[in-house]
Amino acid sequence: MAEQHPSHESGGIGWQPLARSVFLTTFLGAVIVVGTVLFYIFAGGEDLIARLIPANSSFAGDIDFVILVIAGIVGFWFFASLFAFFVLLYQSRRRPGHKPEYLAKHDHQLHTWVSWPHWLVIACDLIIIIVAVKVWHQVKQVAPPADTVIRVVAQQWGWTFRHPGTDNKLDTVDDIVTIDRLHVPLDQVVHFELQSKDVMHDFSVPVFRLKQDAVPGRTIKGWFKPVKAGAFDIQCAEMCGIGHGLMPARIFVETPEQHAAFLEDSARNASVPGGQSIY
Amino acid sequence: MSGQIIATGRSAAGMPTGKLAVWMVIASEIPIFGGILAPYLMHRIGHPDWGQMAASLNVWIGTFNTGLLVTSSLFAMLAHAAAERGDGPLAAARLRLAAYGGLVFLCIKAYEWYAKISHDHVPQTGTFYGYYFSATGLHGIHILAGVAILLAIAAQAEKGKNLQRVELIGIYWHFVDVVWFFLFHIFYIIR
Amino acid sequence: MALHSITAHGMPELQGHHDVHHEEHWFLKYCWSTDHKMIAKQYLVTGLLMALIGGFFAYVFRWQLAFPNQPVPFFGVVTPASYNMMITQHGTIMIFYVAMPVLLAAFGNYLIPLMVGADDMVFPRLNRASYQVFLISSVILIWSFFVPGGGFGGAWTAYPPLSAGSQYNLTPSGSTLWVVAVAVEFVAFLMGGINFIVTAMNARAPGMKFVDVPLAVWMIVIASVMFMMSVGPLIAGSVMLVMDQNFGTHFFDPRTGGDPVLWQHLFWFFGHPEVYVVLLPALGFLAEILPVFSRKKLFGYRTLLYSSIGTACLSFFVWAHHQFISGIDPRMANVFAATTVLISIPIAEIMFVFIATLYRSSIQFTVPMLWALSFVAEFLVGGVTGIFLGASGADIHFHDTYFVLAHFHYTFFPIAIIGSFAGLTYWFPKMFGRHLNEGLGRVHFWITIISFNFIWMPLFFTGIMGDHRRIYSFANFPDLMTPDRILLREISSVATAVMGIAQVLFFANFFWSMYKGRKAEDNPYNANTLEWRCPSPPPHGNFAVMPTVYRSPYEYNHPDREVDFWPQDEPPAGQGELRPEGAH
Amino acid sequence: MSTEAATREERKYWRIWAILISLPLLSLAAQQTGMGWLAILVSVVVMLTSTWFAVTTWMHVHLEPRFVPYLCLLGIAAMFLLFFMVAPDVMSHEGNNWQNRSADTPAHIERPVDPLAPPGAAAETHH
Amino acid sequence: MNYTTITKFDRGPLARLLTGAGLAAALLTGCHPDQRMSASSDRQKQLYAYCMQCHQIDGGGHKLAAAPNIGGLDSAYVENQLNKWRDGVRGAHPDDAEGLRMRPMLRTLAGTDDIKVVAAYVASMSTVYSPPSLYGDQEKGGKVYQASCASCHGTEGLGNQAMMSPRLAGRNDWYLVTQLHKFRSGVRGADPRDAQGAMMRPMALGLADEQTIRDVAVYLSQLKPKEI
Repeated sequence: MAEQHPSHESGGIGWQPLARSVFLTTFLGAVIVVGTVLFYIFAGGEDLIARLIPANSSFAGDIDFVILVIAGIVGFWFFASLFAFFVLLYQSRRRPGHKPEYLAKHDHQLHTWVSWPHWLVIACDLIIIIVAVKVWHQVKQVAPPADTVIRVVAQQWGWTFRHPGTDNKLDTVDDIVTIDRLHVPLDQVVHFELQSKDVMHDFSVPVFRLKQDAVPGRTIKGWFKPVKAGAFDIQCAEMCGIGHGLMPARIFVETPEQHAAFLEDSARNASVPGGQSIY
Repeated sequence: MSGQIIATGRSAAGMPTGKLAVWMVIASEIPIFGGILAPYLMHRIGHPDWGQMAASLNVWIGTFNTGLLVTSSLFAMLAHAAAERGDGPLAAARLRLAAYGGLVFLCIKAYEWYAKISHDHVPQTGTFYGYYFSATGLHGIHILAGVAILLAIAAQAEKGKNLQRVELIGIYWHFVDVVWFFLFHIFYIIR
Repeated sequence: MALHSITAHGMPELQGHHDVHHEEHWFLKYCWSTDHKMIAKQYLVTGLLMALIGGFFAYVFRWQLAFPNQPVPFFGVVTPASYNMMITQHGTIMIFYVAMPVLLAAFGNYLIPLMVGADDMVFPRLNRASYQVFLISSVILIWSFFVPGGGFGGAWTAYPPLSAGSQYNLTPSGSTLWVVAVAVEFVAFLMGGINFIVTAMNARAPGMKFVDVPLAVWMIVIASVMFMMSVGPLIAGSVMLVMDQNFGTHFFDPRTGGDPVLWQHLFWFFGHPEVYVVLLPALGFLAEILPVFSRKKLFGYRTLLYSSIGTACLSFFVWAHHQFISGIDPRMANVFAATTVLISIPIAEIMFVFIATLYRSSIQFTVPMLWALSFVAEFLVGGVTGIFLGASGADIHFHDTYFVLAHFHYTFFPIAIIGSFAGLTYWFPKMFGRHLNEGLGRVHFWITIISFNFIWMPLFFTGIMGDHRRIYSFANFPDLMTPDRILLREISSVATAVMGIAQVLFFANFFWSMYKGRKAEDNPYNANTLEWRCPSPPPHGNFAVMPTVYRSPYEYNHPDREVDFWPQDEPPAGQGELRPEGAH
Repeated sequence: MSTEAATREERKYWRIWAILISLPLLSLAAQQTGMGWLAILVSVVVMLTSTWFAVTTWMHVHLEPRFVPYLCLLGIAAMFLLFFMVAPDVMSHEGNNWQNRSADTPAHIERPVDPLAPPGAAAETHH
Repeated sequence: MNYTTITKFDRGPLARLLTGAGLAAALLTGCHPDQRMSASSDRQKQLYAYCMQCHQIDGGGHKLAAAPNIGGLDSAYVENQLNKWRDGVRGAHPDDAEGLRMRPMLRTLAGTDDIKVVAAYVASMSTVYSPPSLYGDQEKGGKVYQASCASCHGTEGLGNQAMMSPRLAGRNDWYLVTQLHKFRSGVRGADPRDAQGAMMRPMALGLADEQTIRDVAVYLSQLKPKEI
């Protein structure tokens, strides 16, 4: 059974030719992947994510950019290692006459194989951290000055929205309170105060890339600036009991005229909030 | 059927298996007690108004209890010294003294709880009491378990069997004592 | 030490303390046994049964998501309450009652004594007690489904006030029984964990240095230490939660000063180390299987060991990436984003080691090797998509969507299902003395892997497109009822059913081969580790003569040996230093 | 172990016992002085010293192999990590963009009134 | 001993049988069942399954879930109320916590015919009586009820189908108290589209004080109609 493998010199192991070929193919594959991703990012590929789900708020584009940067870096490493994995599987399959090598300890080439991907992974991680923290700071920690402020109160299985009304100030007589229907003006910075009456809920508008948990007992502030008119879904993104999947709400981004019309006719029959049909 | 397991006799890590296991138990108990004390400290620092509730604790009983538990630990230590000399019955007697010390500690603790409950200072009417009762309750359960093991090992030590276990229960008992140091200071002293 | 002569094919002839095997009453033999192998099989069978229940729940709610409000075959109408209960119990069962028992306890109990050359666990009775406590905990969990109000439905993370207030979750006794079941399960694994650590450290065969311990044992020990260090706060937290639920205390009640965010921290402080607790044993099995079927020394024993210890330590610093947008201070999120992205480095290191082991080797595509290789491929997808969620910026969009589900199923599925299938198919000959059917194993492998990818690849995209998790039916959300989303969900649901049915092949193969399979020799794969040095299935005392270890377990194709494997306990023929008795 | 060495050993334990008895009395005294900061300072010092005495002289941790104290310190380190990473959310009542309204509810929680009790009947609370 | 035997494809009898079964099963699941249950009693039970978690299987209600015992209400009234929930006429007020919990449940019913089926099933259940959970003087409550409420709700509290007034006999007392409070505060019945609500609000406001409300509620919750 112990036939001698022809290329197995007793001394150095045949690294060079094999390593070079595998290294070349991996590098080539990686270049192709990174090239396509960069092409998408800079040649108008900005809406790669937007093609799956529209980006209708001011910071949606930035969050999509973070996702694309991570996709590019992580995609490179994923395809590189998967490619190397399948090449090695094919190349080292069990063939008569092919004898596996025995790697002695502390082989110099062995360390180069591991160390250069090691440092590259750390470098990529740093890039990802910087990009992610920058966007996080911009979206969650600081907010541009508010054009209007609304109060969103989540409760078991419904959303209550308190619009400031014509005087644009909250907690005044002319506030408009609606259930499950939020009306916001287009292209204006909207600050929201998020509260919950009973359990954990989550105010999430996927098309705005907006998501913030409503913690009972806390008031959490956030902001968004819609850039596209229309009606979009509001989903609850934190388990809140039986009605968690049954409490959708709609956000209506209205042009100034539509918003004025909404304010005016809500003021007219402001006596009772009056819910709309849920179908 | 089980006979003498060869594996139990081995000490490849350089210490007898029983002692290694007791230290593992202690290492796993630290996060549990930490898991109650850390949230308590956060709330205690965040809510200065818990001070008056803390004031209702009787410091004198707490100090006496600490002294009692230290004395009980001393007897566990003396039992270990006796066991090392191979003197089974003396070790058993001292272990029983340590166990009775633990029981007296529990009775005093029960009296203290009864006083609290009768004044309606209960977890339902104040979260400070919630943490106080949970921490001292968890500690009380560990004392009860310790007392039971002390008496079991004392029974065996009297017949001269398994004398090395006297040291093991000693280590656990001292750990329970150390945890009481922390509880005593955090609940009774720091107001 | 009993003198043993070398028989024809290099196996030491078995002499020594073979105690006569008297036939016991089946109850003593199967249910009350302190033999680590029997306890391992008990854990295994309980784990597989719970996997059936968890899998059935997955099929039912997956069907409801694809075909809303239509009766599900074999179940009937899925109401919002039963949907919530099923997703909650699916999560709880799959992590605490399938992954932990099968990976940590079943293989831990079976392999650690055999691989370190001991005859049993250091504390056999404690070992038996740990299984019984685990059994009680799983009985309590199953019982909680049938109490009035039904099983707990507030997600396996049980965030208060939903989990604390029965007026919110409407399962008054179900939620308390759930918390009690999980807490009792933690006690069982604390007892089991101490047994694993002490046995692996103290009961090693003479001559077995720390670097000669097989990595499967190392990984289970590191996992047990990590579990021990991280479960404490959650035990305290579950005591507080039970008091909140039943005795009217206000630990987490926001109306009277309590803080729901405190529970989230206590839960996830345990939650994240927990996923590494189940990951490491699966990596340990890979470190055993890959070298055997590629006949090549593991690429870097110390690299793998130090990077898994590194992962274990780093895993304590990352937990709040589950809570980026759930009420913690946004400034804290930056700290946890950094540590989370950095923890990908040691895991990438481990994946490099596995891939590099295949370099210039002679790979043999047996069923265990197929499972091990598919673990590497699938786990790469899981690990890679984790970075999206670790980076706080991207997590704003991805939190609690199906992208998160797809990510952690691409990590949990390789860990719990592929990892345990790899371990089971590899050690089946040793456990039951017979071979599994190879052809059936391959068919089962290909159907499971292909259907798994068809379940979760589509859900990556529905996740990006805004599908949130735990939503009972997407019919209520107009934006989510576009034809492409509906098609993706239907593909995923049908693939779930296909995978569920494919498991019939495994169970048939498993139980049929147990009695009818081809007889297995002691060392069918010519592996080096000690468990292949005793007869299969090993008798009560495991080794006829207690082995002494001379070398590391991965000496395959050593240049100066003609046979391509070198068992650990084979004394070196003359040259090479003889290790004195009891060296450690 | 000769009896003379044994009694010397036991006398050592009695001495440790004396120290461990007096330390809590010290912290009790510090607490009775009414100065809060002094009580905290003394109790921290007393906690650490008494733990040091109990662990080294009674539990003989220094005789064990090195990994035993390291494992216990690992547990303590995990608890410090838990405390310092969770405190910004639980201890402080407001932060960047959030404010914990429920934190300023009074510490004493009233018991709910029993609906079946006739109105006006004085709710029998303790003193 | 050569382990190459392992890699050969085992053509054991069991292997062929089971692989065939596995593939067949895979094809079978391709088609998904789309049949609706026949509109009969099991359709009713199937639809009522959505309501069971709160209103319990016998329609007895659940104080913890603030869900009243709906057994015995006549189907016209139930249908009318369910339509109000769905259209937002009832339960769409920010302070109506229980209303906002009930309203989304209408999303599990497909349309008006499902509502009719559920209403018929609820009507077929009998009213489940439970002991009083509030302190209330039943005589005073009876007198006040007969004086001001019996005209619409009937002297035995069985309700009047023509006027769409529900059967109050046996309703949970805590439920009646909360509903009366809601009528008085306008949380319920203030919507312009709610005809019955408009009639009910002045009646609720007519009750003197809190204790009177409790008396009437406890009286009604224990009121057993004479007919068998």
